[in-house]
Amino acid sequence: MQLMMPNLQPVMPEITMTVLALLVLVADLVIKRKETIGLLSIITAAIVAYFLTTAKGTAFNGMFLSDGYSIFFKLIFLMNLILTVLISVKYLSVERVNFGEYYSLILFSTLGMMVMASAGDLIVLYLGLELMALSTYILAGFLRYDMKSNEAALKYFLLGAFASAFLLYGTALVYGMTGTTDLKEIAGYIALNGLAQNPMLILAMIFVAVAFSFKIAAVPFHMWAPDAYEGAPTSITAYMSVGPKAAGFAVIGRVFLVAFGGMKVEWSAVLIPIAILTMGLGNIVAISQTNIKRMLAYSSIAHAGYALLGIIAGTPDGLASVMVYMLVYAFMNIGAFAVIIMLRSGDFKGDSLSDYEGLAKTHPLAAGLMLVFMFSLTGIPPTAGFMGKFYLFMSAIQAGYTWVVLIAVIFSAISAYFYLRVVMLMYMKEPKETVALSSSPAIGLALAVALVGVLAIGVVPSFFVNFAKAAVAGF
Amino acid sequence: MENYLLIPFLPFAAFLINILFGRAVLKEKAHWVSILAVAGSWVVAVMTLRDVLAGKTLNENVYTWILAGDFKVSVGFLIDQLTAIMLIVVTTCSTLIHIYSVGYMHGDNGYYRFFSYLSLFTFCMLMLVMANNFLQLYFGWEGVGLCSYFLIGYYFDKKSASDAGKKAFIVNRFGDFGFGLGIFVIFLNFGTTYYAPVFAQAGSLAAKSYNFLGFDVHLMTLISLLLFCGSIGKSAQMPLHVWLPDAMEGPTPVSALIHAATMVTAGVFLVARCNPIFSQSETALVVVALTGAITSLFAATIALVQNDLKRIIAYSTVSQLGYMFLACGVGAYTAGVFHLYTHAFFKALLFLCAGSVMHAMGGELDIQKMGGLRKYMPVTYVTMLIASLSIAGFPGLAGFFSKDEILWMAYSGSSPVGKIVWASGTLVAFLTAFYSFRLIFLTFHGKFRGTHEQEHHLHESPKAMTIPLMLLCVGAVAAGWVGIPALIGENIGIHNGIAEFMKPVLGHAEGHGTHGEELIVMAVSVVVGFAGIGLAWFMYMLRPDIPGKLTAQFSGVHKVLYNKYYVDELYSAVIIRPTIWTAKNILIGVTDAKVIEAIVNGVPAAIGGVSRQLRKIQTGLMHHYATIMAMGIFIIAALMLMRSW
Amino acid sequence: MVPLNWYLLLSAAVFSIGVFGFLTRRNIIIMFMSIELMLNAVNISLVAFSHYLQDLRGQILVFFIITVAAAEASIGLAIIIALFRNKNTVHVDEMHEMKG
Amino acid sequence: MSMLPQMFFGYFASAIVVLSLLVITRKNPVHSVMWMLLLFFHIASMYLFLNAEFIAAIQVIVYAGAILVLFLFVVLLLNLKEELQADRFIGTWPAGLLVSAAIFVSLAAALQKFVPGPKGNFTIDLIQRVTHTKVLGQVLYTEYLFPFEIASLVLLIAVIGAIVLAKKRMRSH
Amino acid sequence: MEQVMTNTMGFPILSSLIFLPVIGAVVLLLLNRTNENLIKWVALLFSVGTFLVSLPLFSTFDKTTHAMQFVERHAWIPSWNINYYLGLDGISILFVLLSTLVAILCVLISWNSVKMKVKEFFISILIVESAMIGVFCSLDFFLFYIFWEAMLIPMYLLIGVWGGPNRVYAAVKFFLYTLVGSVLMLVGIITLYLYAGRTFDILALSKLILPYDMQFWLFWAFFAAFAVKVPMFPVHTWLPDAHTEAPTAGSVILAAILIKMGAYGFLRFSLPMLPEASRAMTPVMIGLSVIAIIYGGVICLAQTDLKRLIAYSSVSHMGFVTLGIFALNVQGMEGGILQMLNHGIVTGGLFLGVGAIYDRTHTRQIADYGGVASVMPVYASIFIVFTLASIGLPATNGFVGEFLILLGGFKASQWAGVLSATGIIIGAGYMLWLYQRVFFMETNQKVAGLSDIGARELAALLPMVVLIFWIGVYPTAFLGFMHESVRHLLERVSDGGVHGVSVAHNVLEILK
Repeated sequence: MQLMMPNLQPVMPEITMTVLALLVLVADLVIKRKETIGLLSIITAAIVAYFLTTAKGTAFNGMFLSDGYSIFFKLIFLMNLILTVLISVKYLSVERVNFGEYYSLILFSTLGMMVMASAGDLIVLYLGLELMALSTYILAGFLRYDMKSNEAALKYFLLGAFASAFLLYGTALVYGMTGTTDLKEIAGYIALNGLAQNPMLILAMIFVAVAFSFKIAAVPFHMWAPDAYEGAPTSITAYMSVGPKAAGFAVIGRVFLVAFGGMKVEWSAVLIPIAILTMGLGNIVAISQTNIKRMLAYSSIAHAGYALLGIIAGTPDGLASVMVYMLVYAFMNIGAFAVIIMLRSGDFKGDSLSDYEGLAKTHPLAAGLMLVFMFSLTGIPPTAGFMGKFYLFMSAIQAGYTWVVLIAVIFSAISAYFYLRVVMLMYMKEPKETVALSSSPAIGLALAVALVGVLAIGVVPSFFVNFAKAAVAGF
Repeated sequence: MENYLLIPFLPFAAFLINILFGRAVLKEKAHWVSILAVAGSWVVAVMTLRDVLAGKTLNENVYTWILAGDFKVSVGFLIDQLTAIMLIVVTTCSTLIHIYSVGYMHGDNGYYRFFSYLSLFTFCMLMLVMANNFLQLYFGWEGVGLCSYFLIGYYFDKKSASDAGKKAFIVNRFGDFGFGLGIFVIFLNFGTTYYAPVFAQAGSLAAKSYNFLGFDVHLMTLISLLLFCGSIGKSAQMPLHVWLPDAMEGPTPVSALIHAATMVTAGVFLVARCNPIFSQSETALVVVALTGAITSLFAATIALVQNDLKRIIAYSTVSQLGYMFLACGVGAYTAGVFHLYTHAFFKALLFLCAGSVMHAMGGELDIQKMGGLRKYMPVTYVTMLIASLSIAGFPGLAGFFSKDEILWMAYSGSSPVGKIVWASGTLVAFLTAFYSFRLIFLTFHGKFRGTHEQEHHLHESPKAMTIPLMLLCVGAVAAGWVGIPALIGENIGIHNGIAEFMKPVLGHAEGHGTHGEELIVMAVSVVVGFAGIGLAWFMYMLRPDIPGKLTAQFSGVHKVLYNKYYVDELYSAVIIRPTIWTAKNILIGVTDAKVIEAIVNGVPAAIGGVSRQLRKIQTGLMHHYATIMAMGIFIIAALMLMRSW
Repeated sequence: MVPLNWYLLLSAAVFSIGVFGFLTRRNIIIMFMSIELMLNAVNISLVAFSHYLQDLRGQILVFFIITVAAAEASIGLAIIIALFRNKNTVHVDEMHEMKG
Repeated sequence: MSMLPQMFFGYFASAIVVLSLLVITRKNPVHSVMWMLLLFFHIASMYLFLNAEFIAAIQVIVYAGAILVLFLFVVLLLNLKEELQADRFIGTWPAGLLVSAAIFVSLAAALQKFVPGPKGNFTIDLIQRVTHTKVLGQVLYTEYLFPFEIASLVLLIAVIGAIVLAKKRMRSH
Repeated sequence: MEQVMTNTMGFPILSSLIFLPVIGAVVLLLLNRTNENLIKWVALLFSVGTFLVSLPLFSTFDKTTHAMQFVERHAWIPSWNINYYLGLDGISILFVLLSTLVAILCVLISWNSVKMKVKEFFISILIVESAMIGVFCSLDFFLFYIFWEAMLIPMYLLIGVWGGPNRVYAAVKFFLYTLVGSVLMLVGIITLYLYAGRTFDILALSKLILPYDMQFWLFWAFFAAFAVKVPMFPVHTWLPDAHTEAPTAGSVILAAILIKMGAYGFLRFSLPMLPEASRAMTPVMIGLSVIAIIYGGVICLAQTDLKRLIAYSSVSHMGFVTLGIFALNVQGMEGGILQMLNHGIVTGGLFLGVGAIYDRTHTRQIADYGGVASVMPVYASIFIVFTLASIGLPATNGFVGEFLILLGGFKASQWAGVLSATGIIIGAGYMLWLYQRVFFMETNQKVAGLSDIGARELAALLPMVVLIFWIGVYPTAFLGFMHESVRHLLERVSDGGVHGVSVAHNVLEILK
């Protein structure tokens, strides 16, 4: 047997990421100013993004697929990474946990997501998922002296491990029935042997679906999300609400449309109720929240429900719409969290809804930005949130799921109620106490990027839509 | 005739000047603008009448007002015999009353406002009579109603005045409701709203029936009755007469001009104008005649017992308007218009005299508190006496001729209800004479019954007021001479000028009686007139104790009459209060609050409730989370397995 | 030969016992051990598949699962220690700082 | 064929089930760890039956040797005395029992429809000829190089994580 | 492309109209918030500028064609075949002009009454203006929806931030009510888009022949959005709250423009795109309109709050509008469109007027007024003009509109015509009663000594007065714009064979 150098071009971004992440880890030992580490992480992301442009292709016998689909998602992850780092820099020192490992963990976590997005094999998928998840568990518990953070990490970790076990069990069963773990081969074998209706395979599919539903926080596998989001450091909440969710959708798209492509009838029967429950519960429970992070957690659950519509549609357009939506969601959600983070200062928690009363009077700019993000989350034009939802709904309707969309729009209208409440508190109430903003140029930059993203996609979505469509074309 | 546009637009210009500059610039000189304008109109109107007498008529569109599909209507003018008469009536009365007002309104702080309203009114009234289509008629119709509203509520800080104005407007709207529907039906059947083509087609459509709200009805009857609804409102006929007595809250010149001489007669004008339509429907005519007869009788009975000077005259107006409708209803449009024309003079005169009395009495209106004014204000007394004689049908005066014409036409005409309405008309003639002279006797004769202070203040009115009185008095005496009936005229070689004149427009109603009968009818009316005067003299001059005794003896009847048959109360109980009650208790209280808002607020509240319940699932305890996850897995698995087994 | 299904049934049984332990134990450490049980159940079926299908992928996956399990254990136990330091308990029903 | 394999399977399977139950029902966590140790040995033995010697080895080395020892350390860090006083199960344990039983039933039911996949090239003969470790190694380092590298990162993360979370360190600044 | 006439103005006039206010808003955003005078003047400058730019529309519009004019078309989102496609026809042009005018008046009337967050206020006003113009100009359904929804944001703020005591409730209610309707329409829009082969082009969609079932469902989906905006009975209850609590400028915008958008939606979308369903649904629509007319009117009789009364009167008046539109004949439709304009002017004027006096007394209770005519004669005389126009006195614009509507309504259904005509009586009742209670009778202590309106307020009110008489006396100047477009629309609605409108049949259809 002869050792051959595999074609590494497609994996270059991941390799770069690994190397640079390790460098950041080492740099932490020598650099005292942790802001510099943050800067290094951003540079890392930028370099990786550069390598992404030339990374098309397949490697490791189809185990690693660097197609347009994965590249699009990787861009979302990198954007998520950059924005998260930008909003973290100041926040970490406010929370007094300014450690360099934070950045390398985020980098590794992002690497895990990138692997997930590119996985062409269930084994790779599993490892990517665990790399992402384990890093995120640690990040969620990063505030070691904070009870809530501990609890968040514990709940996230244990339930995550529980869900992973199901994923593995499902994977094992799929392997046992098809003799392979390669997604394309699975699809081929199922089609060839007419296994689509096989109860055991359906059970396996359900187990896999459950694990992914857990990652995207879909009902009833969402239970961890509110607690983890509330307890985790705010920057990580922002990160978690976008990154792992997007990664979850990346693998759902890949696994369900490729590996289980022949079982669409079966898995849509599973996913449609899940999607409806997710939208319903997320939006409805969010109404009675008093903690903004928790509210956004439920909102994030709800948004997963919307995005599932694109998967359910199961068409290239549907997939593209999920991708666009995840990008949009990254901008608007991290934007919102950036504002939340600014309110955290000294001993002031700033995560209660009532802390937002009168913000428009004391900090009109921050309030204005929050307003834009809230309306975007609601899905009011001309913000990106609307375009994203529009694309999702359109693809779902085209695939014939008008009734599901009808439910979705109703819930979307209900969601206006709690997003508007934030706006209402900021603009229509008098400030109770003066809130000092812990702003920094980095957060400013993050907000600017988020704002531009929200407005640009809202006004000229064409570029992103075309990009997503082209990306899906090579799927 | 070429300058006909000046007739309405001179007053309109005056209105604009007054309303824009009156308050700041003109102030107490505001009347000059209005008087000059309306006098100018009068001059042009007289010239126009001359042209019409010479046989010229005019029907001209000025510009297209509304155009929508096949619906087209212009601002256009029709000047024919009927218009010409009306122009004279309106401009004459208006001019005189403008002049009168200079004295009457002197010193009022809304002086400019008063004159601008008067000018606006004159404009609208002239637009009404000069219209050549129904919609412009409607424009003038509502316009005069508006001015009436403003002028009745002229003393707007008085609640009663503003109430009265509002009431007048709204009650009129009830009539206009039918009027508007009438216009719709006309348009939908004739395809136009211009008089000329409508009247031209009326004959050919006479037999047509029309499905209205699911009922097949005779088209001409329907149109006539709907239009007549408007007349009922505007001319204060039963059952929409309630606004007119209240309208006396306005300054007296207004009562004279609007609520006696001109606006209220617009209803009669409408019926006369639409005579080609009305003539096609016997039913409609009977309704018109009976409405007129009943109203005149009804109002006259009320007038018997009222003590308010102006209200008595107001009921008298209602009664006389009933007379005019009675005439139209028996097909004698000319007689109706003739009475309209004579009535304008003597009724305006009566009101202006009343105004003069009020002026002297310091605003007092209760005739029980007057008496013996004859010696203080001789001009007023004489003119008012003549006016009363005229209305009572004293032979030779204006009222005599027109009333006689009506009664004769009713008696001799072909109307199925002719005899009945004649009888009622004759009775009304008696009552009219009675209450008119009750008024005269109580006001001007006997001893003064007011306060000492008032007595001290009594004086004749200024020239600006008395001169119009005298001029109108000429009219009250002589206006009827243009319509001397053939019976008398033949002997002295005078034609019934007005009948001849109006014939092209209103046709000619033929009486079917002998000269003998005509003579009897005339004699009866004269006799009852004198009887009424005599009775009044007996009761209020000779035996002033009788009215009190009668009141005591027939207290029930008196009460009903005094309270105007409780019509206002009836409306309040049947229409106004139930409507507002419904609005408050059903629409706001139930439909809006308990149904729609209950859903609108209830659904979010329910969602909020569900939200608060659902959040309890999130117990914070991890094993619950895990159990729910596992349960979810099992449920999905079970369902899917059952599905695919 | 032992039928493949027997192994699968065993695996299912162990997996379910793991689930049961995870759902019912108060002690977080035992819960964690239940997860290890579940993973082992998966491993049993994977190795069985691998054997019966004459394919090594299953065993490769087992190899990775064990690796990840080790990593998971270190992180999980670290979290438990951090929590124990703050709260001085390892009972899951005492962790309800956040709810609703 | 003899019944021997079935009998061996019967023993190990029942032992595994019983040991599993013991693991999750012991009040004393130390006992649980100990039962688990025994359980892992049984599982490793079962792997041997399935021609997976290497896997059996790492099952013992990694699981029993490393992971369980880690568990033991942690268990010993905690307060055992209190633990022995406390309730073993949460109040709603019947629900858990029901759900897990239900899952087992569904799994068992679905198992009837199980259809094994295609047979591959790694026959028992081949493995026995080349030896299991070598075969596995060859596949792992060629075909599965990529996941292998990622697995290394996972372990790295574990190290960092343990340090970040468990090491006593002052707050920054 | 015989349906469109490209813009020959030499510059993109419609885009300028849409974006001038946005530029104004951006300029305001950059200004220092402490310099309130400058902010006001800049806002005024931009609103007047927009108005001036809009005037050429009025003079150069070609009334002899139903074609879309001043058309601009650029690809916007090519992947979804969405275009930035603007144009005006006889139905929409008047509303653009009204929007630009109303914006100026809103700036003027808010000059002193807005005391806090001045900058944000004027930014909101300008953005609303831009969205309003956009709604009326859009020839792309998607673009329309963007403007339609975008308007909610500034309106929500206008009501909620600068409104009355119960403003938050009103703002949220307004937002949610309209949003629920809109999202249902969105589903309809997408369905239509996909059916039509992925096009949002309004003109193309208006030529489409859809199966009846689809028309039926789409009709109700669109209804959800438009009826709420109008608002038709029984989805009207947001309006009283929103109107009552909104600041003057907000009420004016709501009354003058925003609720017209619903009726406009029926005209632009429901009728031409779903002709058969529209025809079949006329009994329902006319029925709801008649209920709205009477219901809204009668409820006014029991109101004690000035703004609430006018708000309910809007329900009644908009009932006339929908009656006219769904009469489906020339008179009704032209009357309806004109009445939309009229209602905008009159009710806008009424709210401007109420705002002027509210600034002085800070009470909306009718009982707190009385005798205002004695203290503020100029104001009283302007207000009476609005009152009279509201009750449809001839020579005011209200008459022309209502008369045509009633004529059209009567033509379509005699019962509808007769019942709606009672609205005229009720209207006179509540408006005159209102006027009496506020302006007549003895002077209330609370209004004694108020100063009459000043030049700035007069400047805000006079344009409305002028328009009232202009339209009342020479409506041809306005009706002339719409003849061709209405004719074309009615042809579209009525072609496709003769379908008898049977009430019973359609009621059954709905029950099914």
